[in-house]
Amino acid sequence: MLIAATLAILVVMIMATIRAFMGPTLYDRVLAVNMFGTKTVLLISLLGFVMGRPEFLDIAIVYALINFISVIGVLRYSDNFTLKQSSEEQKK
Amino acid sequence: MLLGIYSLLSASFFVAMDAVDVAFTEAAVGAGISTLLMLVAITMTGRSEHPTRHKPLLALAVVIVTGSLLIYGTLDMPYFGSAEAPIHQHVAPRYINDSMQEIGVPNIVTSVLASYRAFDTFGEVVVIFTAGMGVLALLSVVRHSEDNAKIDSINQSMHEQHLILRIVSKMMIPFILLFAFYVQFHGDFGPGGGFQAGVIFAAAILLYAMLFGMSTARRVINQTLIRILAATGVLLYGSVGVVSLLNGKEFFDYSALSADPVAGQHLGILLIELGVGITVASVMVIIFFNFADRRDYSQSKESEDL
Amino acid sequence: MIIGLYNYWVVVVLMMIGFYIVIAHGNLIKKIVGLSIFQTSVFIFYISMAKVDGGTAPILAQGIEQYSNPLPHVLILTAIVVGIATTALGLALAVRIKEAYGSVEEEEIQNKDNQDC
Amino acid sequence: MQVTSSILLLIGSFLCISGGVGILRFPDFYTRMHAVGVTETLATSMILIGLILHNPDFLIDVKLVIILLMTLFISPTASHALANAAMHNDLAMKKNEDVNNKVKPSNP
Repeated sequence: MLIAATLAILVVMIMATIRAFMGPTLYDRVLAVNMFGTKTVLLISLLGFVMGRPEFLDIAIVYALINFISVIGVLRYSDNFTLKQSSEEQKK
Repeated sequence: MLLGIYSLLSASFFVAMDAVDVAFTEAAVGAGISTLLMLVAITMTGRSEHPTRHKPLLALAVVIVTGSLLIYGTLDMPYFGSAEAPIHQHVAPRYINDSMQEIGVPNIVTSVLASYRAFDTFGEVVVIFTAGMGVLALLSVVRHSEDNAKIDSINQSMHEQHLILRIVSKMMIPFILLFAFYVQFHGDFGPGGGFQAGVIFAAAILLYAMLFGMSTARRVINQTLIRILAATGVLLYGSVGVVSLLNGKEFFDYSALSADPVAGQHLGILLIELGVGITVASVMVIIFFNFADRRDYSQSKESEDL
Repeated sequence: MIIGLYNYWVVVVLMMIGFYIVIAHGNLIKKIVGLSIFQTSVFIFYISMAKVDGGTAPILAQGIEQYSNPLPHVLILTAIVVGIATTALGLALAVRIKEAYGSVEEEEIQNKDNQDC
Repeated sequence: MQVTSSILLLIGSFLCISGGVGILRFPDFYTRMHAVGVTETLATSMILIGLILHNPDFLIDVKLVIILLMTLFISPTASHALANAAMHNDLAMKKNEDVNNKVKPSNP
């Protein structure tokens, strides 16, 4: 059952990667990356059980945190970028 | 952007390869900080790439030739996962079999990192410190008060909309910091250690700086203090070595630190990991702050030009 | 059989992608991205060398006999953090070049240099 | 216990996959966001609760609960931030002309 869940998550990760490659807008890509990150958290915790050493959930915790930080960071900086552009356009 | 996915993927690969410690570092570094730095640099240098005019055929040919030579080279290598490979024959068995008696730390990676190869790690820490100083020398800006006002106004306009984010982050940041300490001091027993803890600690500060604006963050985190801390970490690491030298043992031989050799090893590893953690955290913060400062600075300059 | 080497081939392919980006693109930021891909391929190479069949993570626990090799893990662990620090240095240089020349394209920078001379 | 955990894991995987299909097939950003945001929290909590039931060790359970709590905090916040940023930058919803044309005549 664990292995089935792991496989399912791997399939979803592939789907998210496809969307991240296709993604027409920046936000689609960020969304895909975010989804990929949460699925990685799940994958790591599942893998720990599959391999019989479930002590390594710390990594999953780090992932959850860092994923959040990087999504916020990407939004913050890309957001700024687009905001700046639009304000310049308004000035023109 | 895809770089983020890429490092997430490689980290899960590392987990599959049993390299928990490495996965830990890659998770913290690759997914968070390196993606952020790339982004900041890209916003500063412009997003679009000019189409290359020269033909890439020559480059492609070089790449294919090198690649096929490398693949030819792999044919002689031991198969993936075989236990008889030469790499597993020399020092590794000793680390695995004897480190419990000699060091008394269950995590072999930590004991090799901080005790057997302490001199090597010292070199790495110095490299990190030097890189941080290099960024500082290249990017630091002398700020004037009127610049500050402008940057403040830019930041203010940016941050009014992020109320929910701010509150959730306010709840998360103490937790992240606490978790960084856990990683720092739990490194003897599970995956973790100074490098990872430093990066996580820095990531928490970055989160704060991104959501509350650079000027607020600079008020909270004193830049001079953080520069001093970066140097203190390296000094702490080096002085542990010097103390063991003064006690009549070799450089970084921690058994000199205490009457009981194993207790001495414990103390030495703890101190050294602390030094590494302090240096890594403060260097990461220095790097990020300088990039972000530079970016705000050039933005306010641009708005002046308009 | 020969399948036993596939891991190394993946590494070679990744490394060549990074190499191609470094030599074929004129954009300095792109070059740094290529370098970091190259770097990661080396990390993966080391880690796959450390793997032992049936082995588990090198943290001593009761009832486990076979461990993977801890030495490459140590080397790569430090290399990752050093790698990000040096990448940051490279990016800082690129930013300064952008400020001085107004561009991060190799050709434009060379053109400007030639004009100055 | 094992049976419950298996069932929960299965439900979680199914939700994950439906989210994945959603992110691939839906026509525009907001619907994709909806697909991910809705399934993500439920799928994650299903799988993590399944794991908690699967294993008896207390310390590991605590860590799993921490991960669960953090996911419940973080993933809606990230979704909110994303949607907010997209809104503020005037990312338009996809106007499906066919749907509008079909709906309008029936309405009056």
